[in-house]
Amino acid sequence: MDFNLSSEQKMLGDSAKRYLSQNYSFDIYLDQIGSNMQINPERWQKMLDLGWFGLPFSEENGGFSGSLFDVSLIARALGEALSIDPYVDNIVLPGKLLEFISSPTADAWLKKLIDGERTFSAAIYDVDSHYDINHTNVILEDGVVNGQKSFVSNVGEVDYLICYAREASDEQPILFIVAVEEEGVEYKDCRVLNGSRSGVVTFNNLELTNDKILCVGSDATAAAQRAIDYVTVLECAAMIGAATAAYEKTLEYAKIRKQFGTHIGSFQVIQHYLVDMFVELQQAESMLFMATDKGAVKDVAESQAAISSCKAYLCKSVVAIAQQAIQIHGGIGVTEELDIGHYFRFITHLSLIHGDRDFHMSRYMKRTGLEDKICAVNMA
Amino acid sequence: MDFNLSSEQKMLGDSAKRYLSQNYSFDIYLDQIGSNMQINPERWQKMLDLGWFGLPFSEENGGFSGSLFDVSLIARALGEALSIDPYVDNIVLPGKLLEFISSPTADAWLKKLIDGERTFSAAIYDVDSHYDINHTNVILEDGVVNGQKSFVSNVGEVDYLICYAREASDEQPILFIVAVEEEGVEYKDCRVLNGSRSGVVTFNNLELTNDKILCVGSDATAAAQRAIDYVTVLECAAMIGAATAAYEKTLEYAKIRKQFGTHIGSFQVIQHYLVDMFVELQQAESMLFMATDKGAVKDVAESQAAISSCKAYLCKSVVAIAQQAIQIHGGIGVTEELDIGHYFRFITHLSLIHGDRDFHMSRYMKRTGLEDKICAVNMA
Amino acid sequence: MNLEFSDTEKEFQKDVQSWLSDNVPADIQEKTQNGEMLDKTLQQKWEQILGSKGWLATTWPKQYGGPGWNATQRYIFDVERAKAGAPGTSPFGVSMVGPVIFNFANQEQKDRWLPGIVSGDTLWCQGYSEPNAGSDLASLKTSAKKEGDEYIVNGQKIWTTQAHWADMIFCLVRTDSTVKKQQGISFLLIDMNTPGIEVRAIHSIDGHHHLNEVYFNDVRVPVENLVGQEGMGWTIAKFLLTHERTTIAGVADTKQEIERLKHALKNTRSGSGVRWDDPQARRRVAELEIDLMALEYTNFRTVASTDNGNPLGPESSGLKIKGTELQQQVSQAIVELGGPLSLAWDNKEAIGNMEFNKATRRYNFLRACTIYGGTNEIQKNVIAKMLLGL
Amino acid sequence: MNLEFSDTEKEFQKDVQSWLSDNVPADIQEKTQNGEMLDKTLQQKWEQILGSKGWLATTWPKQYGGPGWNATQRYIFDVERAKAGAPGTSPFGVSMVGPVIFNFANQEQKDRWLPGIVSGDTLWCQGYSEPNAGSDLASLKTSAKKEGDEYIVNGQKIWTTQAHWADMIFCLVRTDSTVKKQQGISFLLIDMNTPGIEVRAIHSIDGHHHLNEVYFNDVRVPVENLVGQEGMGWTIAKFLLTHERTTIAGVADTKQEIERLKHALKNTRSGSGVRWDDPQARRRVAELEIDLMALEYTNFRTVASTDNGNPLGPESSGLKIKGTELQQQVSQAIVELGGPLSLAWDNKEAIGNMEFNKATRRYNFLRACTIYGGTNEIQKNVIAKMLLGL
Repeated sequence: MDFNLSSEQKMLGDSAKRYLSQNYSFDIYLDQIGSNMQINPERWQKMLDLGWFGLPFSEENGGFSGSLFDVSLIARALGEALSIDPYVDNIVLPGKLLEFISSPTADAWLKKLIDGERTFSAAIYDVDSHYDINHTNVILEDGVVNGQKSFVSNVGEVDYLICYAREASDEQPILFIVAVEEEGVEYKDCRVLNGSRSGVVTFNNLELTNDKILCVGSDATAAAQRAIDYVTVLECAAMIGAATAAYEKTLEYAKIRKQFGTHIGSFQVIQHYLVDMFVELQQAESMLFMATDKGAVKDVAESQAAISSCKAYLCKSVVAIAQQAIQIHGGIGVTEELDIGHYFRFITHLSLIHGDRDFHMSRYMKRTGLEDKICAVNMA
Repeated sequence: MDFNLSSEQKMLGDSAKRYLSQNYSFDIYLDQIGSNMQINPERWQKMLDLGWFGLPFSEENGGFSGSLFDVSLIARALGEALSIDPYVDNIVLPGKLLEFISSPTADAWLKKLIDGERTFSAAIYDVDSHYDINHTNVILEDGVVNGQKSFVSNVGEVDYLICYAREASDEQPILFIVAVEEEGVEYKDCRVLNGSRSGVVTFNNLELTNDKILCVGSDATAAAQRAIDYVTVLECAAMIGAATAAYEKTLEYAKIRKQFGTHIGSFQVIQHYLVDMFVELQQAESMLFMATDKGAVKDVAESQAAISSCKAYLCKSVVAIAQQAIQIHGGIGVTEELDIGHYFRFITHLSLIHGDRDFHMSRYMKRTGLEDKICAVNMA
Repeated sequence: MNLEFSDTEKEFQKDVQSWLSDNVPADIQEKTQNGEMLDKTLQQKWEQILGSKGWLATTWPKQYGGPGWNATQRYIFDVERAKAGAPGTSPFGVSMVGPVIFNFANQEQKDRWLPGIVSGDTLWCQGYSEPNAGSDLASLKTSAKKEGDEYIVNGQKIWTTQAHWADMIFCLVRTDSTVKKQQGISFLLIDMNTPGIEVRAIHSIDGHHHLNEVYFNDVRVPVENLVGQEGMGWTIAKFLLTHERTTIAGVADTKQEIERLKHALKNTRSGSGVRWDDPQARRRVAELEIDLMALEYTNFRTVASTDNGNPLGPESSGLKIKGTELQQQVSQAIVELGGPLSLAWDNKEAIGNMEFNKATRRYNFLRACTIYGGTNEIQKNVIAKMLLGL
Repeated sequence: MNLEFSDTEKEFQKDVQSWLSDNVPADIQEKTQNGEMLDKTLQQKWEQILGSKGWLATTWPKQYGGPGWNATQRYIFDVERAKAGAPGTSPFGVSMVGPVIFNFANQEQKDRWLPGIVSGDTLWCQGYSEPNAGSDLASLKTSAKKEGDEYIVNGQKIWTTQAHWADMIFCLVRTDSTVKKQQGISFLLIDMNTPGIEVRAIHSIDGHHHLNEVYFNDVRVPVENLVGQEGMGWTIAKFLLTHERTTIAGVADTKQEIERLKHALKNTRSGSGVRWDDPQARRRVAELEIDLMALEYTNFRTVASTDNGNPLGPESSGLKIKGTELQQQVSQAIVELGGPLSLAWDNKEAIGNMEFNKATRRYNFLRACTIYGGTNEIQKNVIAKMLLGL
């Protein structure tokens, strides 16, 4: 085994960090969460120039065939910088949807995404899906779509939606693409926990021509599931990045903050808190390495078990690290003026999208035989 | 509300403590767990003289009509003294079974128990009952009993067994009584975790005359359930007693044990450990007060919810206190020569009889509507 | 042992229920039940309603305008208040400066300040913490120099809840820097409209404005605003810390939060069913309910011993620690069980379920509850020293 | 990044599997799989079998009789060993005194002591802790006074695992009490048959005899048994603490314990079904499996960096803490999920299921694993200081 980064990976990670230190900051973040603009044209262009748009996608599709681990380095750097630039939500997720659909039409759309010509968002969940993508009441009937999707990232700033729905006739799932500006598409949005914007999209007798239907049947479900699994690993990477920053800032603070005439880091209880955070962070990071590796294998049960175990673990341990970071900071930790509280929100946000701890525990159990029934008759 | 003990209750508690300090000790305990004799005639007689045999039972049955709280004071004192004299297992449990059966025959047997004339043990569980008393493969068919009961306390030292079984014909549960010496009754026993002895009793074509059948049908189940609920509260009291002693001994130890030139109690981490134990013990004790009160109400759902919530809480918190007591003691805590490790075993033992945390969580949920299904059709 | 409410108490409970059902304004009730924050107008409106009924300063003796309730009655009131969807009241006037005034102040001061508190007309805030005196309160530096019949106050307070609403602030100030640090502290009442006071907002991570920095720049305070003698500030501060407060555990509101969670689970569609169908969710509710029960009965013990005129027992020492931990756990459970619905931050219309939508702000807000009023770590230090003798 | 075993490693794995399936004696396997303790005869028999294969001193360089394995191979061997139902080996000779000898001792000492360790013929124990020097090891008092060509040793050691089995003990002794306490300590090898040594049993709360007190009463030890120079004892002790041990996390055995738990749940009747039917039980297994995975991959990182010749990364610092916590949690889960079956203590025949019956002794034994080798609290103090710079 080898956990070392290749020289290309080191370069990639370093360049991401350098880009972020030069182009992103806590002040930019504060502006961003206060505004309606999540896709900043200048930074969007720079990420394109850095090759990030193409990184997750195969060379045949015009990408750079980066591994899941490669892409996780970007997500991790974004998390460490507290950046909510929606690279994962508006590049990787729709792009992976298109790539996994794997049709000439989808490939053509993917090319536009990689080239930065058009922007996209994925509309996968209904308001009552919880985390079950299979559940949707967005229905295609007689060439017309009706229904409502929720949790659509930054819908107000993108050109196209890729939407998971089903056919009225035979309940078959479909994935279709539609311009946000199209008649029959309405949306409203609100700010969500991490400061980005999330939309509710209503289809009101949207006429859907056949060329907009990207995929039908179990292929549609598989493409959506694979895309979500892929970005779930990236969210885990972002959580690790954010938790690393929160931990390091807290350690630093414990060394300078004085109470009772001494640094609070000299109190044994604070020391043990920090050691617990540090040790837990190492464990969580190991799970991320595991998931970037095993999450990319062909076998669906194996990859989903790996991804779910990682997310389930992080939803407990990384959230606890973020909470403890606030506690050690005391009063200043619960204010909007310091970044620590924002890291906490950022991590909480990630812990709640595309499956929380319970969802992933349960999926892990399904994929590893822990739900299989025993036939008591077999017993001696 | 009033959490104060009445003067009678204070007397009862004080006299129990005095009796135990004069008649029980860690050395006696060590002898007891090494021997096959759990019912010590001398102490048995003293407990009889103190009125403990009659305390839990109504005056009509020759008892003293003590409340559940009154009896819990005895159990708590026994726990605090690390006494495994089987008062709860061989007096209260079989006695309550007989009292709840409430028939002239059962009352006559109960009188013998209260008077100390005969000794009893309850045979409620099969080896595969887990905690479900309803499950038994001990069968009465054509006047003959076959099958096996497990977890029968100190079977080798008692005169009679009160056994939960069922009829072959109509699956009706029954409670019957039988002399241990009777033909068709065989047993073997082994030492269990708390140092007492537990038996496996095999009925091999035991002929059962009608006068031995104490109760049939749902009355039998109700009597068994009520008796078990009753002693579950007493076990909780014993757990609190034991945890109080373990906590106090640990606090004492932290004040005298020196490492690195100072008392370990001067280390902040140890201080917080001890405060956590102390605060948790207060919470657990509150639950015990609640259960001794609400556990005695007529409404079965209410009393079972109260008892189950208490046991479920203690199985987590009191077990954690016992574990921490060992950790703070360090090496000496894991030896048989110090009492701390024995308190840990004593508490673990109690946490595993008559329902563990999962069993009682689940029963709490059943009794409080947390298992009730929602009719989704009702939703707007 | 008697763990039932008496008939008189049950009667009292009914009276409270009935009064609440008639007197909680609908707009206040709706916001409170949705877990939203009240603005100053609504908060003061509710406190004045209580004030005019004589139910605001519930811990106060009758002679000062309190209702003369015992701890059990206060507990009953608090539970019923939360059940009725009515908000809690601000502690600074009623629970903090009020008792200080009627225990330490002279008659003139009592006459001047107490009526405004009892009626809910005067809003107070607390000037304790400073940037470099958080957990280590005694290190505070804000100075009050006597010049004639005035103190000249200079310095800075921080974490001052509701300073932007308040008419008055009670402050710990240093009147003597030549003595041991605890000894040079005094307790001063300051009108927030005095020139030289500047209030700057601190936004909390729930996105709301609760906290402030308060700057004092040559603020002139009449000497008659000194409570007790110079140098008594630390004594008064300690008195307040140990002052009986049977609502410190937050049982009433936590109870209501768990009910809200159950309601939300039952009323939120998930696939073809509802969130309630998830057995892990219900198991989590059960665990919280049982943890709350332990806290509630521990609180009952404190309430009962207060009413029996006993000193607070050891069981009361952990109420703040366990109470705040449970508040956080319940709040975290709501957020986590809401899943994606808990991501909502500033939606006006419900996304799935408004209770889940609003839960996250409260979750964020409540990260502070293990910090303010002495962090839980400080609480443990104190218990270790005072109760355990370590 | 490459998280797969190489083909060579997979080949190695097969060789190990195949050898183990032929060479683990049935009596040893049965007891180990039931979670029972081995007596000295069986334990030594197994170590000698490994010794004759050359697989006992797995961390040692080839020149001293080790197999020349890298950390990955050792990890693979350990996992396969546990899977095959074979016990772990005693660390005192192989992992502790052996490396000390080949790093610090002279050639004569190496020739004299190493062969017996490699073969499994000589059993060692460790004389570190004393009654008043537990976590605070440097306070030890056992003295070694030089008289001619002998040291006269007096004092007492405690918590000496397997002293009642051992042929030899390696001791930290005080040879100079006039200098700073760490500086006066030396490292001495003592034959357990020397007159003046008395071993007294300490029984552990699993009911077994693992530990001892060892008394030294004018015990005469030849000076050639001193390793290194006088005063080097503390340096050697610290060397041992940081000595690479990729099995410290206990991954292999914990993995096996979880498998044992699953096996027991599936094979234990409960009512009309089996214990496996309980969803809470399976959820608990899932949580333990995932926690183990985090530990295992952290261990992999340590193993890989060792094999790449890198110094241990920060990830390795928590292995002992997390590893021992998980051992305790798994063991507690087995006991609790066994329910009444876990109450059994000294039954010869199975009550329901022997795996559950035997679990409780192990649960009791494992309370010690967060204590020995430096309590987890001490571990945290060290990490705080060394790694976090606090």
